[in-house]
Amino acid sequence: MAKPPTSGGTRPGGGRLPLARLRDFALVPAILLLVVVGALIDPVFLSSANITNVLQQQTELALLVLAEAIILIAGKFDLSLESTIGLAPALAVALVIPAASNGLGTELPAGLAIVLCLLTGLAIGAFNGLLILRFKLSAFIVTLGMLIVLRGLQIGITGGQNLFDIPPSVLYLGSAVWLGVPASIWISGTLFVVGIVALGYFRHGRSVYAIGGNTDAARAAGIRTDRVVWVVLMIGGLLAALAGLLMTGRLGSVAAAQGDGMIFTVFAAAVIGGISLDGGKGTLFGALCGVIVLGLINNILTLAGVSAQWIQAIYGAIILVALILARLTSGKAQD
Amino acid sequence: MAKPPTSGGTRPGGGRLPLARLRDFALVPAILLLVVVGALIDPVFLSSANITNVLQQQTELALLVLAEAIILIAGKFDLSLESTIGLAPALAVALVIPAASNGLGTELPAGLAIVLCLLTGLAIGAFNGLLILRFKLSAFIVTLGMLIVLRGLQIGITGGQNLFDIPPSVLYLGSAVWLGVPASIWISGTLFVVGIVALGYFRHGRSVYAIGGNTDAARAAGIRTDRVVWVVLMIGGLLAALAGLLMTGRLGSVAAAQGDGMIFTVFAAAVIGGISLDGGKGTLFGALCGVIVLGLINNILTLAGVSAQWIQAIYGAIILVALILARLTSGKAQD
Amino acid sequence: DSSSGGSGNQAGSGPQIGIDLPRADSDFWNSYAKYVPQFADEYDVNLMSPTNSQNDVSKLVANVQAMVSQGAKAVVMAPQDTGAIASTLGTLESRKIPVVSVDTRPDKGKVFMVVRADNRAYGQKACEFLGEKLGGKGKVIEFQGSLSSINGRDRSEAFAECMKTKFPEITIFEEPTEWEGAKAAAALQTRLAQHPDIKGVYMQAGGVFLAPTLQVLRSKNLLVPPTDPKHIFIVSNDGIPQEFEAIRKGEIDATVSQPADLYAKWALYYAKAAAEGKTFQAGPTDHDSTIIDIGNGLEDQLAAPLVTKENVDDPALWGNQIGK
Amino acid sequence: MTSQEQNAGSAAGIPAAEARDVSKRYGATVALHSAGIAVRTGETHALVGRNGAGKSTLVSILTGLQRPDGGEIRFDGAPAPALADRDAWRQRVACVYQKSTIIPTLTVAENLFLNRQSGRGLIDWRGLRRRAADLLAGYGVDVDPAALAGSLTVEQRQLVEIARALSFGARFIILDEPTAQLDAAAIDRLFDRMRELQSTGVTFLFISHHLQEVYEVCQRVTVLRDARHILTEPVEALSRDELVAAMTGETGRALAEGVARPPVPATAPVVLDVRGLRLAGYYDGVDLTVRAGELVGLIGSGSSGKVALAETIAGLRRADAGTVTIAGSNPKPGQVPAAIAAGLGYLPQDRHREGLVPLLSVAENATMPIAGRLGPAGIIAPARQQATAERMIRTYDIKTDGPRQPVSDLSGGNAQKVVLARALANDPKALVMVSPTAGVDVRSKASLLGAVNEAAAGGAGVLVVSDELDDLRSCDRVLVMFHGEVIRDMPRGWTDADLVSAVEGVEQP
Ligand SMILES: Nc1ncnc2c1ncn2[C@@H]1O[C@H](COP(=O)(O)OP(=O)(O)OP(=O)(O)O)[C@@H](O)[C@H]1O
Ligand SMILES: Nc1ncnc2c1ncn2[C@@H]1O[C@H](COP(=O)(O)OP(=O)(O)OP(=O)(O)O)[C@@H](O)[C@H]1O
Ligand SMILES: [Mg+2]
Ligand SMILES: [Mg+2]
Repeated sequence: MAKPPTSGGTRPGGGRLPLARLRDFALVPAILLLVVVGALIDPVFLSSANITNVLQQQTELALLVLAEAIILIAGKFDLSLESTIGLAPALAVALVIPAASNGLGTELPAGLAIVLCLLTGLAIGAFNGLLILRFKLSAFIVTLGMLIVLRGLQIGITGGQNLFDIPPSVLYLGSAVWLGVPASIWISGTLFVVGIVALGYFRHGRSVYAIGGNTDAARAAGIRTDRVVWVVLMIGGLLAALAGLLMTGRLGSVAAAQGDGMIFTVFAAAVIGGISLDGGKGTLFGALCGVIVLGLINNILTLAGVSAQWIQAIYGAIILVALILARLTSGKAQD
Repeated sequence: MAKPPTSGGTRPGGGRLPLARLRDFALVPAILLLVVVGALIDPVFLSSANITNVLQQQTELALLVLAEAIILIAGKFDLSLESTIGLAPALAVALVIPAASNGLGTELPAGLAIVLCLLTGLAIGAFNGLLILRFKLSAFIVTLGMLIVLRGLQIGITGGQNLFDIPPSVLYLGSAVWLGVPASIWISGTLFVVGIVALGYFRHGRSVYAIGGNTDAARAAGIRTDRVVWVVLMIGGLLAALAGLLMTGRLGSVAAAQGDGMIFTVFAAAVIGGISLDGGKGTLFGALCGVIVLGLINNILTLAGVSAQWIQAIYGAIILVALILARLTSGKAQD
Repeated sequence: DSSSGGSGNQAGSGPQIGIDLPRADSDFWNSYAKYVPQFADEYDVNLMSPTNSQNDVSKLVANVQAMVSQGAKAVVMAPQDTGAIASTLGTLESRKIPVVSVDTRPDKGKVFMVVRADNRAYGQKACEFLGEKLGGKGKVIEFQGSLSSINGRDRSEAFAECMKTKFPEITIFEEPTEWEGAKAAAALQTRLAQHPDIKGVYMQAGGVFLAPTLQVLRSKNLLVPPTDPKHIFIVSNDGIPQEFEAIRKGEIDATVSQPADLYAKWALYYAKAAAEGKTFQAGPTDHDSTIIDIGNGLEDQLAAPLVTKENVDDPALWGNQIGK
Repeated sequence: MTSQEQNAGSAAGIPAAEARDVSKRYGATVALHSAGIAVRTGETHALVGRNGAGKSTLVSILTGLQRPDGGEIRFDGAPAPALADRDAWRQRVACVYQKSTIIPTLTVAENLFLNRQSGRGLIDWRGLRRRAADLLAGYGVDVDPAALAGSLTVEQRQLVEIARALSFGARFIILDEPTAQLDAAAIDRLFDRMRELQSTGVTFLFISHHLQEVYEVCQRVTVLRDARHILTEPVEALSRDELVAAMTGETGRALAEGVARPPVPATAPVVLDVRGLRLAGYYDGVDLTVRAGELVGLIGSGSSGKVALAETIAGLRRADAGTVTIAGSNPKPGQVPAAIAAGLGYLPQDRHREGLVPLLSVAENATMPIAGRLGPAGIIAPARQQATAERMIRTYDIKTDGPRQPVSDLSGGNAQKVVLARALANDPKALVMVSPTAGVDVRSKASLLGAVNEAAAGGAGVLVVSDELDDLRSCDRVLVMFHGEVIRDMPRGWTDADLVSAVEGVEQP
């Protein structure tokens, strides 16, 4: 052999893993720094109430990022998540509430609402999968179209109204508190743990990385690539619907614009967290860190009372810098 | 020879070019169909006033699509165009109007406003290029960040207010009528012709295709790939700024949300028009057809009096179907 | 000339009237949309099918251009972006097509009549109510709309001005929300952690902020009757049925009812009158309001009552009529 | 520089191209360490070395794509032009790179005249196509100038690249592994073309892992090892073994010489049975059997359909008619997992495209088909995966930091061993391998073929699909495919000439 295979020159001979692992923890110092800054700006920052708030406010974003991260790792794309988070609960609620409350008049049993919501998400993911896998369309294009269609459907179904008359079952998950911590935090946290374990230690989870890394190789190695990607897209829709449930419960209504514009933040969080848009790269733990970083920045800007006029520019600039740092520190600085 | 060059099996050996040409005209039947449908729905559709309106309403979108199409052909991505179309005129106007009218207080000569606006667009493109080419960041990521930052900057500069007190020079281009046709139609039309000729018949234009098709090969052929891509990104910013000028002139003010959400439509039009997101493929004529198709659909839905409640869903569904058809007819049905 | 074949539900005879709805994603505007055909019937207006500009001024311009092509003799619109409509108003004026603007007052360009309640009055009324309830001191959080909305800005400015002059000891936290409930909920949570002694909430749009606010307060066990010292006083804005319901339950204390029914009613009335060539003068009207001259036209300033527990069941309120 | 000056230079014995003391580092990797080469005018010079020896790096420096960290490049005795002056470089040196520099979305004509479609002003497309047709005709290349380059075959693309390279007037041409993707007939045509050009005074630098090609077309050879220049000699002064020793730094015979193997008993069970298989456009009516312990070769030209056949057996394609029986069972057609479950091991054609997931570790790549067996309920127990992978690394002598190293860091030969380990991971009863040694240096080739022989000795039935005669030497018999049909079944003892003419479809007397 020409020379020891230490190409890249950044990693010491044997210790391949520690560094790869380290990269997963790349955002931890940033999070610590933000915590210190937050504490300096306002002592309230460290109060358990505030920390709980920050986490709870990020739960829906976290679930969307979880969904998008898995989809990106599989080498695909889903822009329509931001519409699913609104349409899935809207449709479910409209199916169970009376027409007088802007329902569709079907008045199905209220207990079914949660199931209907999750099924809607699943169905959207399945439909995306159908177009992407059977018709071999680009995921970007399909989900861009779906983003517009699904939002339009929500407006059509609800007549553009916010839905207020939400059955308690639908509100429960987003508003309950378990052991002193909001249920939504438990749920998102658990799902992230499940995701991390599944993608790290299960055959099917690893196959998601293989598919994103090289679909042809994965297929030749006996992975049912289409089936796995399809399942991933359906899980994505399911998670977005669950996020919609949590948001509905937290805000007490389904806004007609629920989730509108969120997809940009979802991508920002995923990329800051080290997920590659080329597929096959990044970890869910990193993605979670990305979500937390954005949540902390938001909270600190609010606590610091940054002027409303400049808050968006400052927030954007911080995101841009974070994106650049994430790209530069994640090894190869290549497109 | 191992095999005659008929891989793919769809095209006859020699007549390659005619078919490639035909593909450019793929949308022409769709446009004709829409015209017939429009005329049947309402005779007003064919009135010159209505046709002029449709075209004028699409001029700004057309310029953004022109910019995005060139950037996509070069194998890059620019999401920030939708913010440039607002920020560039806002900044230029704020620099020339008095502080009392929400200006920045610099009160530069009003005659400079157009130049300032175009320079802003150019500078944004150059900055994107710096990050993408010098720092080797992904274009998607950079321009996603810039999308947020530039919108934030506009809100910061204007305090979120619409700017009303627009100098007449800025209003001129978007509102003037030359030879009975709005100036903006002349301008966009001319720029498309310039673009089509430049990309079709000039060496530098062809190098954009070469770069998008295979950057390494283009570099090996002596094309200064970085420089060309940089210029393309700057032209993109410039065109977006010009679109901002036209929109400002047409609407008589710079809205704080000018261009917000437009990027989805821009991509839809470009892709429907046959531009590939993978780079190196598609023509500006096709992109223009995509813009016209969307404009006609919009106009027909309005004239047909489709219910406000469902118009967005219907519009979205039509776009989705158009995207799918565009993908299926554009030869390879592959991602 | 209704023979031009314009589509739509021409209920009545006479000149065609075009109407554009500003958005389909807010309860207030949807209520307005429901009243439009009802009053069109009542006044026998030859109404074209309403278009919707989805809060996008360039769509509004396109819609108006289409209406004019289809033969509209008067146009009712609600330009949410009051500057960007100037050139369109100029075109319409040159074609002698009168315009009735609902809810907003265009900055430039000729209008026949503005039908609008006074948004500054909303902020003022909210401020006075809260100031009084809080006894002139304490902390108040205000959910502003979007900085780019004129109505939002009017409310914010009037609220701030009134607080500064009348209740200088009240601290206000102004939260920009882009009209998003999620942003309001996040801000409320954060502020309550930072300042547990917040005693008042002013939300500029009940349709968007009501449910999230109640949800946050409920989770913090702060939804208590006004007699409880922990009670937080809430003033809302819009007058949708859900707000009335919350007032009855004692969850919020007041709202300013923005008269969606009157907006639709008088907009159509003035549009028809304009198309028929009638004119109006500044001065008091026969329906409890005043017409003022605003330079580029007239404005009928409709009454916007403050609704509290005392008058929440008044059947005249639009929020009590809808859905019945 | 005019050609007269060039000729004057060569007359004085000055090399056509020369690299002196060239060094190049990529991060911590030294790709070239004070290496040099001198190519005499008019000769065909071979450059050989193991994977990663630095050959392609030297090429990119000789063609002005990379700036060396140290050292200098001279053409005909004069210093090389500035890096930015691409046209000047292209007049001195033309290159067909290891990676294709054809732009698939543009026409052949435009590819030929890329970045010089016109002087100034508008491009005359019709004239361009005519010029392209003339150019192609001048080099005897039968390709439609108006065709999209993406629709060409590998060989056609390469010819277009050569024609383009020559059209700049350069008299020095570099070919970096041009034969790696060509079948035997195409290689012969390429060599004919090279000899023709050489007779007109063109100088070649030729890179290949096929040493017999070096002896076939080259006059002198330079060996690189570990980024250093080892030797430059006339080819006839160097035996094959000496050449291999120079490349590997080890002495001793390194080549698999078609190891003698005991004959497979007729009673051995059939592990792979293909009956009447048909796939429209690729092959028709194919029957073949492989017995346990048997090593069967399958050869054919580029359009023979042999790779499609292998892919069908592996479940990557679905046949229109016919059956595939693996170790007695009929897996569901078109399903790779079913084939694997039935006991098939498969080594795909192109390790970069279908073989490896570059970002994943050696362990994960190698254990991919057996991931289900590494723990209960679909769990992958990391310790078991590591242990399995370490055993594979030992068995197949894979040079790596450890099971956790990403395969993208491995050299070509070692990466190929990972793919082989993967194919053998489930102890297959039948093993199908496509081009198992493509682009792998001699040393790695020998150990790869050794591993295949061992698998056969262990009782697996092996089907080796390859154009490389070296891969087929130890086979018990070799099947020849021609235009989608198996036309010959040649037992051991064939001669190279027999086999090559069979592949060409020439009837044997
Ligand atoms: N772009 C690059 N970045 C970093 N290292 C590189 C790069 N290209 C080559 N190398 C390093 O340079 C060394 C020489 O690579 P090179 O491609 O020249 O080998 P080669 O002799 O052409 O091998 P092969 O026979 O496989 O083509 C390799 O070991 C590799 O580590
Ligand atoms: N960009 C790169 N960064 C780091 N190492 C590289 C890079 N490119 C190539 N290498 C290394 O260079 C060596 C050989 O590179 P190369 O890509 O030429 O091999 P290969 O393509 O696998 O082999 P072959 O082309 O002969 O089939 C390997 O060790 C490979 O890991
Ligand atoms: Mg190589
Ligand atoms: Mg090489």
